[in-house]
Amino acid sequence: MLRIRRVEEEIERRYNQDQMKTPIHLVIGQEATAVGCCAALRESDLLYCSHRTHGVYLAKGGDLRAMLCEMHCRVNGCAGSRGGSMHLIDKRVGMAGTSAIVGGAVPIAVGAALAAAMKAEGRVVAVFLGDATVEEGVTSESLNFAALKRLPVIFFCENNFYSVQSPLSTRQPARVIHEWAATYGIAAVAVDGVNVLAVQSATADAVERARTGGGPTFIEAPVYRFRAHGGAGDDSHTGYRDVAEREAWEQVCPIRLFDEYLQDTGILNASAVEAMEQGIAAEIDDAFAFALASPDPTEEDLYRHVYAPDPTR
Amino acid sequence: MLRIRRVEEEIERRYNQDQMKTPIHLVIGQEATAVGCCAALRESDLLYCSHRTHGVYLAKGGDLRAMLCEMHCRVNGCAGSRGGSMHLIDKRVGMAGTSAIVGGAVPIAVGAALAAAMKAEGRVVAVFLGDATVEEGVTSESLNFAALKRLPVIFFCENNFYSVQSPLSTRQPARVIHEWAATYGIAAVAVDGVNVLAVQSATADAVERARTGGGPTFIEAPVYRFRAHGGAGDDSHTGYRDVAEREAWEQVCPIRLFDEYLQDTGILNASAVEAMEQGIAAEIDDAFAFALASPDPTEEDLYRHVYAPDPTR
Amino acid sequence: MPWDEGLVNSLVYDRPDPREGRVISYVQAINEALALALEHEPDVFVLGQGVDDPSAMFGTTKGLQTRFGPARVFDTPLSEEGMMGVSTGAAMNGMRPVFMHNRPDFVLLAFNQLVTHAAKFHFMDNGETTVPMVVWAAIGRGWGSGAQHSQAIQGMLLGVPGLKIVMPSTPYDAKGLLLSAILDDNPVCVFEHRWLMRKDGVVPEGIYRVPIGKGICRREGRDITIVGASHAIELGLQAAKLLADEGIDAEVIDLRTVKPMDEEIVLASLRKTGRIVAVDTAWKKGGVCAEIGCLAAEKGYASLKAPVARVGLPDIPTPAGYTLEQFYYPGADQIAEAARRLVRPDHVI
Amino acid sequence: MPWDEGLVNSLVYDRPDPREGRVISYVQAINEALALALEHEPDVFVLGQGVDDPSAMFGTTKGLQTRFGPARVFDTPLSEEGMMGVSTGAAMNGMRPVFMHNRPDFVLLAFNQLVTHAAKFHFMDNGETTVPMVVWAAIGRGWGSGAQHSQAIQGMLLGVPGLKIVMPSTPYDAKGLLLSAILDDNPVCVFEHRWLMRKDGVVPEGIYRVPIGKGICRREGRDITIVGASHAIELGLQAAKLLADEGIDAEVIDLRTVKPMDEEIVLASLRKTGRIVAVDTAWKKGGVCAEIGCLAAEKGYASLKAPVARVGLPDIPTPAGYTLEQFYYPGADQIAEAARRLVRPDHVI
Ligand SMILES: Cc1ncc(C[n+]2csc(CCOP(=O)(O)OP(=O)(O)O)c2C)c(N)n1
Ligand SMILES: Cc1ncc(C[n+]2csc(CCOP(=O)(O)OP(=O)(O)O)c2C)c(N)n1
Ligand SMILES: [Mg+2]
Ligand SMILES: [Mg+2]
Repeated sequence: MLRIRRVEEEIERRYNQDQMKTPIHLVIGQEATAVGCCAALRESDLLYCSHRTHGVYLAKGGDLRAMLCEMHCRVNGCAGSRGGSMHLIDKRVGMAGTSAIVGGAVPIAVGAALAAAMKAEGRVVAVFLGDATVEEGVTSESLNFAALKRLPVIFFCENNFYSVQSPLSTRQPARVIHEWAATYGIAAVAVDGVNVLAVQSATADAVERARTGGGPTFIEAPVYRFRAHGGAGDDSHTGYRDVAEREAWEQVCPIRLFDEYLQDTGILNASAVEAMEQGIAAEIDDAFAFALASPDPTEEDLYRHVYAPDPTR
Repeated sequence: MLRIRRVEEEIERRYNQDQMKTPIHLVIGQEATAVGCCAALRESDLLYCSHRTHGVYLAKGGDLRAMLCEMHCRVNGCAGSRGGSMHLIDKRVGMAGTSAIVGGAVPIAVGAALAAAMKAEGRVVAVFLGDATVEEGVTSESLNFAALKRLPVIFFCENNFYSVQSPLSTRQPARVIHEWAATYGIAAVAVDGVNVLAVQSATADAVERARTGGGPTFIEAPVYRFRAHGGAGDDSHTGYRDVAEREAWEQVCPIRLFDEYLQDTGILNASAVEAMEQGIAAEIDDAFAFALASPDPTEEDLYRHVYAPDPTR
Repeated sequence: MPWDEGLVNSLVYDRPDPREGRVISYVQAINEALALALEHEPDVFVLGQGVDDPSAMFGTTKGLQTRFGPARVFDTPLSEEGMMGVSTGAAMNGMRPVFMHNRPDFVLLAFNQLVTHAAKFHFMDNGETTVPMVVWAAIGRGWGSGAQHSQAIQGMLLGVPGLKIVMPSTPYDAKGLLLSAILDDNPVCVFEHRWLMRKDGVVPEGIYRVPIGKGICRREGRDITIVGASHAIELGLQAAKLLADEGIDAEVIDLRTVKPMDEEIVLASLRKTGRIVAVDTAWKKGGVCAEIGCLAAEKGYASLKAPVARVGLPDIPTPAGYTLEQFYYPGADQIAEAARRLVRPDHVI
Repeated sequence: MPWDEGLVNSLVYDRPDPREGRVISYVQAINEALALALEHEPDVFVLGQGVDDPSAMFGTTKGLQTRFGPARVFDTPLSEEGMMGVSTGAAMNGMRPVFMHNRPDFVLLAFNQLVTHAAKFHFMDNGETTVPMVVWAAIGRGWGSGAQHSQAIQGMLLGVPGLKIVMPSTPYDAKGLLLSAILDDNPVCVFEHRWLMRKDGVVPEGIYRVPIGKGICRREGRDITIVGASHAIELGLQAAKLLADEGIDAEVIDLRTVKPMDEEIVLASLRKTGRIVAVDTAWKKGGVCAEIGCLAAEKGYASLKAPVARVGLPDIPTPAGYTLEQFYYPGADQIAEAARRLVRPDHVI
């Protein structure tokens, strides 16, 4: 979590220097969901998500250098500068795909789970979706099919109460999202999204269920993004949400909570944290330097991979 | 109900003469839903539906001659031979629109309800949908928006357990459809779909709710179609459903049940029924004769109404 | 028999010569391609509404579930967008789904997944992902189903990078192109035509592939080129016969695939004839006709001896009624008339 | 300021002459059209994701909710297909919805409602229903959002009977065409372009309408016709300037509406110049470029002195990265080069 936070803070700090010509959607404040979930997955399990990619990419084990190269539009970016920040992938570690279309990744993840089931790979697929993603009809269709076929998929819903600058109340009637999911005959639970251990444990239950043929799980985790929907900095001052609301959530920062827990229980001490911070800082420096020194794509790169070649040739 | 049954029986009897060059989707066995629902609506209330149009069209007060003209591809058909059997409309009586696309009419009905609310017309909108229609994501989206805005719309779900020849079990996990609808914060009820009075009363409750600003209602009514999904005759022999299943449902034929009730309670007697039958038969004869004597469209008709004219000209 | 089935059965096609090989119907050819793919490629699976029901997707999927089991041949919920996404996700993870639709209209519900996901992932993923999937649908004509059940959508998809679009016109091609589509590592739309389904043809047994992206000359001619695909080619060949009686020698080019389009075969024919009629089963505005016509003027200008002509649907939604349909759909006559006007500009009807 | 906003702000446009009238920006022109429609037409309402949020759909909806209330200007759930259906249903029942989208890509989720419902009901209902609605979306360019957020979809919709498609290129047109679209009794797609939004122009106050279906000559010229709409016309005018320096006199025809297309203005220009370059903000295969090119060869053949040329996007998904975008998007140079080749075929670069 700390690593994700520090990486994003550095991205944010540098963003207005205009060297990362890519949209960004920071997860600052929402690190526990990504980390808790991925902690319960194996490397061979697959993860899909939407536009808000940074957290899950790193939590799933994605390569930081490749990520920053992508964000700097370099040819050695994790998607060759063709995907951008909304499309961070690292197949090696099961960071399997993302879609910039809200809801787009949801049925795709179900399809990946279908493939895993057909191939009997014992693989579990998780997909991150936001509260607004629930409004897309395709999410219903995906839940229905996953439940019907009892597929090994985990729908991880980060409910941060907003879609861009639109509050839940302008988009959904008052109701409980995971109770809706439960009517598809899916195991559905709520979990405290700022408590990384709770997230890890809820996900582990879901993974166990999926791996043993028990079918899909829907996990709803209330969280809060401390920054604007997109771009650097907070935008609460524009008036769509209360600054006080954000400040209240900042009191339950997932990283501070976990830090306190670890230090209280003696698992970690201040100097260990300091060492961590130094390690992370060094890694971040290296990765930015690497990205900035990396080559731009050329015109020839543009023409590559429009079609996959004929496998028989 | 009797009139709908007799009209469809005559359509069925004549269908293979190939004078009605239009697909048909009979409602034989499902008359109580259309009739019970429409009995609770005013003429100025609107009704939308999908491909299975005959029952609601007639129950809402649609013109039989215009219907049969449409089915015979005549220019004076209710849609000028441009809509066909899946697109029976009669705006005069609030038979407002249908879609041959499953789920297509659902958000349109919600939009009609939005218009009614905006214009404060005190109008209620009902939309018929099948069990399979629930699987289309747009149905979820429609429920969500209708609930959010508390629109005066009634989702009337005829659950006949099949989509064409596909049973529910290959399409949905085991669950209760109206319980799913309830999680949108919508009043949701089940009603015996072969009991016309029960349907009428459930709809009346929903109409009352809608008209008094109480928002949408979802009504689920189990029913059974005695005939094939499309075309004339039954197709149970092809093996996708049990003949015994159909026969069991035929025991609860909505028309016979209501007939028995009316005669038992002395509201109707045999000779009154006989008079009804005669009146209906005469009307049907007249309407078929009218349709067969009606003119075909001409080539000029084809070019009409591609665009609505500029209203300022 | 329902009237629309009867109509399809009553269509008259050239009888193939059984001495040239085994004769089967178009529907059987598709069925055979699916069965062979399922048999030889463990990653292939077939899904779609009613693929396992008694009517078996016009008969094309008949017997497949019994033979290959419900895990590999299965019915789906009524969730076109969702199932397109499921197919895409499965294709991205080692499977080869064949997702079948009764009507192209239903594919419109899934354009977001098809156009913005399936077609783009290989590029967006820098080549790391392939999306080997087939989206199959049957274009209707003369079935009275009207505007919402009779659309042909190849024109809408022609501009979508990353997609391939296949439109067979013979039983031989229906099998060979479908096999190529299934074995291709890209998303391929296969658009069939309802009116070709009872056509018989000589079809070899076993696996063979008709290459995607290559057209074929169906009839050589000197005076004019008729070019298109699918049922429009059937009509084009009928038109060529009519024209032959009048001394006009038409060449008929079957594109087989409209994307990627075999530009060279069109231009080569145009060099020979100097005149071109673009034909399509869809609307003539935009789409395949426009692309062919533009191609002729762009890369074949030097050969053009007359205006290009196009024969497709007028800019009108499909009417439901039988009589209106007769005015709506062009037939061989309209193609012949278009050709006549180009070859004999002074000709008056 | 984020880099992409900065990019849009840094674009340089001709400065309008304030002596010719009131100068406002393109975004303000749209905002004014919406406000006037809401003020004068009680049936108009505006909906879309975030139309009431601080960024206000690129500023186009700024202040509208405050002024006209949340019943007439409102945010929607993330349900593009559903809300397209809701708009259609409201339009069929006396309202005039204006449904706004940040990106055309999101309209793809709603093709079933737009193409198979909104565009067809007037015809299917034998004229008894009208569907007066506007579907508005802004085409992106150079915002690093890649293949899934940068599509231009006018070409996909060109063949759809019953639809109209409007693509303004100036602040004056943005207002006048949007008002025409709102007052039209048919579903009208209005596709804006992100890169035009900071352009200033002379825009009259009050309601006026720019007619749908009529193009306009933006620059007279003798040697070649450049024809298209929206931002492609901006580039076309820049190209015409480059060409003028070389003694090539280009005529620039702004279609304003790509459907219905003003064929006569294209053909009249072609009769004068004999040469044509079709330009579009979308892919050049299929779509608007192909339709224009085909039209020239079909109805303008007698005037054609050279091949037709088209300048649009290559058959490749949109890349996300800035460097790749530079190779991907054509600019004025490419249009000028295409024109040069036609006017001076012996010219070598
Ligand atoms: C289909 C679609 N509609 C709209 C958008 C624009 N958009 C991008 S992110 C976003 C917010 C999604 O909210 P949510 O799912 O709650 O995720 P969050 O951003 O809160 O993490 C929206 C509306 C989109 N990308 N795709
Ligand atoms: C989007 C779409 N998919 C598929 C079809 C083909 N189709 C026509 S009716 C039908 C069955 C619908 O079942 P249901 O909603 O339960 O209604 P029922 O026919 O049982 O009354 C299907 C699949 C269609 N018309 N539209
Ligand atoms: Mg959210
Ligand atoms: Mg049903």
